[in-house]
Amino acid sequence: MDFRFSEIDQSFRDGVRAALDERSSPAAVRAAWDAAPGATDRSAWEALAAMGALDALVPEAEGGLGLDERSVVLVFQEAGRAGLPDPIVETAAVAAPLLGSRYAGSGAVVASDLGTSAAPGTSFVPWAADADHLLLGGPDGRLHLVAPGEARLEPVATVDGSRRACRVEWEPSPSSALDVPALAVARARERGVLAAAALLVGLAERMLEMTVGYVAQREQFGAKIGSFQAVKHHLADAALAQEFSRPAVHRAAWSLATASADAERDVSMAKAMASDAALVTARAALQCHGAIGYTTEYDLHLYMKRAWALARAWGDAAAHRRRVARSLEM
Amino acid sequence: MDFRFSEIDQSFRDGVRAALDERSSPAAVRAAWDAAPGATDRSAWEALAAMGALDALVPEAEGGLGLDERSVVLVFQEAGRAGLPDPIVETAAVAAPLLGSRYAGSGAVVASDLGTSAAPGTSFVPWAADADHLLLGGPDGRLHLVAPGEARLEPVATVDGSRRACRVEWEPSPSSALDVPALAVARARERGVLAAAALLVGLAERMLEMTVGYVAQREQFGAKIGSFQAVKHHLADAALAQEFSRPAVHRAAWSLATASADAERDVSMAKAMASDAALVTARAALQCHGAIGYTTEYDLHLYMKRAWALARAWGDAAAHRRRVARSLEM
Amino acid sequence: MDLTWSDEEEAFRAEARGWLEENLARWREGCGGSPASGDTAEGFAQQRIWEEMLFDARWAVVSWPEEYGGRAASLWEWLIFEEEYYRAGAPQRITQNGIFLLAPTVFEVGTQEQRDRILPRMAAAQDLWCQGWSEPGSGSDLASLRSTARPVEGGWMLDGQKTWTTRGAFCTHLFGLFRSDPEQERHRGLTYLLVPLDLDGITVRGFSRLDGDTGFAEVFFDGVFLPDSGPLGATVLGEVGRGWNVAMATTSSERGLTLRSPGRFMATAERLLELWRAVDGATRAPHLRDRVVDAWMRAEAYRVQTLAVVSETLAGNPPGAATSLVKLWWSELDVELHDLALQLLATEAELEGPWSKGWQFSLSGPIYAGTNEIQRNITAERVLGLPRS
Amino acid sequence: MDLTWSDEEEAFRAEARGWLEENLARWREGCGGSPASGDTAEGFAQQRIWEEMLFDARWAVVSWPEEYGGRAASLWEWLIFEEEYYRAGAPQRITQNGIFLLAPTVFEVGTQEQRDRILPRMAAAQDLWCQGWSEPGSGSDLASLRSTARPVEGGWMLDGQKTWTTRGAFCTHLFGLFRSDPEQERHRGLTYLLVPLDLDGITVRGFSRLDGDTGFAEVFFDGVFLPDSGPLGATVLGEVGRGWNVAMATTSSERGLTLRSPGRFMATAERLLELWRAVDGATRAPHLRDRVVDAWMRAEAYRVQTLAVVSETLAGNPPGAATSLVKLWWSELDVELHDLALQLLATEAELEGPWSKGWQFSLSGPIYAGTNEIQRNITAERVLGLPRS
Repeated sequence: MDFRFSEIDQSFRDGVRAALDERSSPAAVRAAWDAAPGATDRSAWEALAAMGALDALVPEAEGGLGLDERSVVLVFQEAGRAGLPDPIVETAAVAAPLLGSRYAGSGAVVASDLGTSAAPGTSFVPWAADADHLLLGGPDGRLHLVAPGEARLEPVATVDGSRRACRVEWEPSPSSALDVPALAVARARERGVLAAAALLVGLAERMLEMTVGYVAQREQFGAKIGSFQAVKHHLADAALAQEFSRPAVHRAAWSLATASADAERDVSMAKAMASDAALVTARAALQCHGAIGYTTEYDLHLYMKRAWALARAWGDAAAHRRRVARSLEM
Repeated sequence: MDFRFSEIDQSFRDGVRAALDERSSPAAVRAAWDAAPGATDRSAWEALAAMGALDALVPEAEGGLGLDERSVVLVFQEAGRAGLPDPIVETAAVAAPLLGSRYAGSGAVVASDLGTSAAPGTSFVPWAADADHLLLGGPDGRLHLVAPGEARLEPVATVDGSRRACRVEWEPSPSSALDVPALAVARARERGVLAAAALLVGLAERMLEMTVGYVAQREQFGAKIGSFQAVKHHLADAALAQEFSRPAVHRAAWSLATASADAERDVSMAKAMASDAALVTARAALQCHGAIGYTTEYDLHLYMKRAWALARAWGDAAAHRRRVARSLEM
Repeated sequence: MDLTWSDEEEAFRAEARGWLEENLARWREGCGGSPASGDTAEGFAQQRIWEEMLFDARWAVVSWPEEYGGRAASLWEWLIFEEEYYRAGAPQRITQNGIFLLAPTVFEVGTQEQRDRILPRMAAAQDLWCQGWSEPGSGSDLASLRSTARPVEGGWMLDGQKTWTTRGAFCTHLFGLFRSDPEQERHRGLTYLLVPLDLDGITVRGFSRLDGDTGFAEVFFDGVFLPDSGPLGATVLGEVGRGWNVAMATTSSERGLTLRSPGRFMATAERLLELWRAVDGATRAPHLRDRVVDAWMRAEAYRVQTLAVVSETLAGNPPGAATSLVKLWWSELDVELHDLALQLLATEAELEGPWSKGWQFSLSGPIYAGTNEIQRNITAERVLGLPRS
Repeated sequence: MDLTWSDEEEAFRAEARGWLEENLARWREGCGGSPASGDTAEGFAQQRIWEEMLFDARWAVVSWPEEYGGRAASLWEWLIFEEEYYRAGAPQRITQNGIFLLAPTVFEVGTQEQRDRILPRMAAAQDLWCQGWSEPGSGSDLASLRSTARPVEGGWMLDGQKTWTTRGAFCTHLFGLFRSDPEQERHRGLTYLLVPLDLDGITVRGFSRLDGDTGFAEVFFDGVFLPDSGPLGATVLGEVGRGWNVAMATTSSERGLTLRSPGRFMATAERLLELWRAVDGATRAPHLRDRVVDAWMRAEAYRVQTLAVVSETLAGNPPGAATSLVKLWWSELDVELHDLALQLLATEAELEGPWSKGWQFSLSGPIYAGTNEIQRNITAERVLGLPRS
């Protein structure tokens, strides 16, 4: 029993953090809101590709790093903390291990509707505006890999403009269908959920840090507002939700990596708790910032809106609690 | 449109408050915990009887005051505030108007299982230990008026010892069955719910007042604890819940009195909100008192435990929200 | 106790409902079917037209005297109008800072000339007023404000900066607090001024609210000469140096009845019920039913509590500090109503739309007009009597 | 990262489970089937027998060295034992203030003689320790305490009053803080003393907790002579005048791992699931399902978080101020678990029973061992680094 990350995992995480601090800065995230379709800056993405982060879950024999979920959960956390405006969940957690050698080394951007297609016909595809490939659930129940050129993409306005979502019209064809076993698809979905949960952990940490920094310097009534008990307690509540959801996410990574019998339950618990913690943190962060946080000129909203989106994508907390309930025979 | 109580209603309320301040003091409530069955002090009850409060809803022609729910809701509120350890809901709101001239002027104590018999076989009868009559729901679906001597009463321990509850074994007989129309029974139940809601309003007020008094004098860390923002916000939350549930209870009294088409919905809304407000207040009161509130030597528990009991009797908040949901066609 | 509306009140309601139904449809048509947000230049212009329609039919300011464009409606009728207004789905009023925040103060402390000149133009949306209170360093702690008004020959010299000025980029006038006596501190030495935004030296820069609309502005004053008197009469409202007290009258309206009447939240609650039925909540979201019912009850309870408050107010007992409870109630209710809607929409909540927009707007409720932390302090100290810290 | 238990740990678990199952049944039988609450005289006496059984089988203090009656178990094994202990439905330990609060301090700052004399008798429930910290005027603000220990020839003269002393009416010894230097204030000049309760001049008066059990006591000291040394060795623990620092070691254990391990809340959560199934919650209380699942997850999350904390602790990184988060978590979780059970029981919740008793007990969690308001301050100031007020 040792619930710590290996030195290698940690140094991988440190490398990713350093790269994203530089290339997925608030200014870079902000730029993604306004870029024309296909014209986003890819330097953060390319740095991740160069570090092997996108291929990390692809077996070594197929050209990847051959790591498992334990080793990459921190990478997703960092992507969340940086507000990375790219589909790292869809690409690194879902598509790359499914596609194996077809993906490895490509550094391609893969968008997918797996996290948003709750009901057929209502779905939209986050990140589709800049994707190299679209991984889509077909009406035939199979997964399809579609080139953007073969589909009709129409940008759609979402609350988080950097999610760059589109409505996508496309025709499934025998050649677009992926030949992967159902079990692999199921596992890919679980990985998507886990990765989204990890991003939420990172987003929550970022929002809390920004807010701590703000309230420690902002003065009203002749005192730092961070010295007021009400502000302290809002932020303590956020810290509390994070302190106990973070290990749940890390544990779910272990459960998936070791194919635990409880893996589905653990992944759902992770996503439910991480979603709630991120939403609680977002509320506390906004309230403690006050009006300054309520403008798009300040950076908080970049992370808050991503948290809102990811809390509901890949199944919201209620959906995942339902799955936990089933596992508990309730 | 005028949502104020008449001068007469208010002076009735003032009279009741004065009587109960004297006769249903904390010491009197405490004494009710320990009295032998049938040996409780009845001076508060007799004062209410003498004022006509118990017969208030009985028509004048049958020997009562002929008032309606609007005029007595404040009386129930006062009974709550005083923690009156007697079945005023069951007697004055339910039995007296059902029994009419059979009850009027008697000053009898009537216990009933109408507020606790959610499921047959599991019920217990609050206040049965000292009752002159038992108003019981029979297995035949009718109401029965049973003399305690004709039933087997076994005291049962409840969280609020002053509720003086018993398990009751009894045999329905044609002579015990009450000959009242179903509509009158239904209305009596609504009155029971409304009166319980009003008691909760009074209990919540009492707990908040006690707590405000305590935190305004208790010092820790060199300051009155009522000056700490966390304490202020707990009590502001209690005040908030009370401020908006109280008018809902008063409105429900009007709806019942005027046989509004929305009366059931309004009564359920009143009970749901008053239950929640009393529970929120109880939590805040206990937490702000700290350890001193956590002993039976201090008076807070007398009111808190009554609030716990009444929040669940006559339908808990969830049950009443279900009824509101039905009226909203949800 | 009598909770029935009189025949006259019912007739008033019917008239309002009929007019709103017909004219809202007409106005929407004129806007090409879907009017833009009032916090954008396009939407603001559209809503000026709407305000003119309201004014022409004497619905703009129902509670005002007829001479200023009102109907001398009672508080009860005002409440009824608000219910009908939001029930009809009419837009939030671009004139609201004028008619609900400035106007009560003008009625209370203004001169006859100020009333006569300011109010009719405000009611007709000829002048559009924004509030100049907050500054970069003075949000919750308004009394720390630093914008100055230096008395000069024939008027005032204004310097400083206001910010978070709602719809400031589209308004014509600003009412605000300025420090007129540099020797005095905090609540003392402030003056309440009425400032046309087209004066030399004023720069207005609009900026985006959370939802991306240009709902805020910064207003910079750089050696602005404000004459003692202008087309609207004296530019000082109330007494020089007593601006804090004058402003507090406004603050108390803002927290109280007039800014956020129950009608608005009842309408949102009803729309939430419609959404519940539309998405088949009973089947798809049984875990939310309790909360949806509770939110509806909270909106209804606000309506009922308002009946009690208005009854007491008319009997000479206005609510005082208890308005802090009202602000807590509606602001937190509004967040809950929208949160529930987004949960019902699930993944679709991410798409821009009325509920996601309303959600973002609702989040400002616990912040503006005195944060809810401050409102809880006020409740504890002034309603419950707890000691100040 | 490796979250599997070793074969040895699994064997340890199996042994504990087997022993507890068999012996709990035996002990319960000896108590006539249903033991009384450990906070009553009768129940306390019954639980002394239970403690002796634990001690005889070396389950009383598994993590202690063998010489003091333990098994030198690892922190992991201790966690496993706690899980099994509460899973089996065993009673809350009447020795807990001794073994979880005093003992860690004795291990850390006690003399060899104190360890050798105090610990084995504590483990065997021969001496039963209560905590003498709070006073009528000193609850959250412990440093304001006023009970005094005046140095006299050969010992100390104790005067003053302690209160809210858990199970004080049934214990034999008290560990507590006394002001030994009247010239010094607050945290300075306090001494940590070990006091037999049978000394002349000590009066112990039991009083009732919220649930009516005599779980509390007041302890009056009226010119009590405490010799420098007694049968258990020196009566001062740690340095004279440094009692605050010595006590803080205990406080930190109280908030941390050892007092309220996850096993207890996992067991309550499992019982809540059993209740859910027993009352057919899926049909009767669908509105509660989400909250019940959430409560179960919070208990499980506490277990998982503890694995992380223990891993770090064993690697030399103990949690420090983050234990304030742990206390917030379990205390608020415990209230929620019991609240949900009472809601499932509906009207029946009013009857006395394990859930209503547990509910009342759970309400003490956010109060004792530093109120949750204080824990949130600590979290904000020492974990997040916000400025002190």
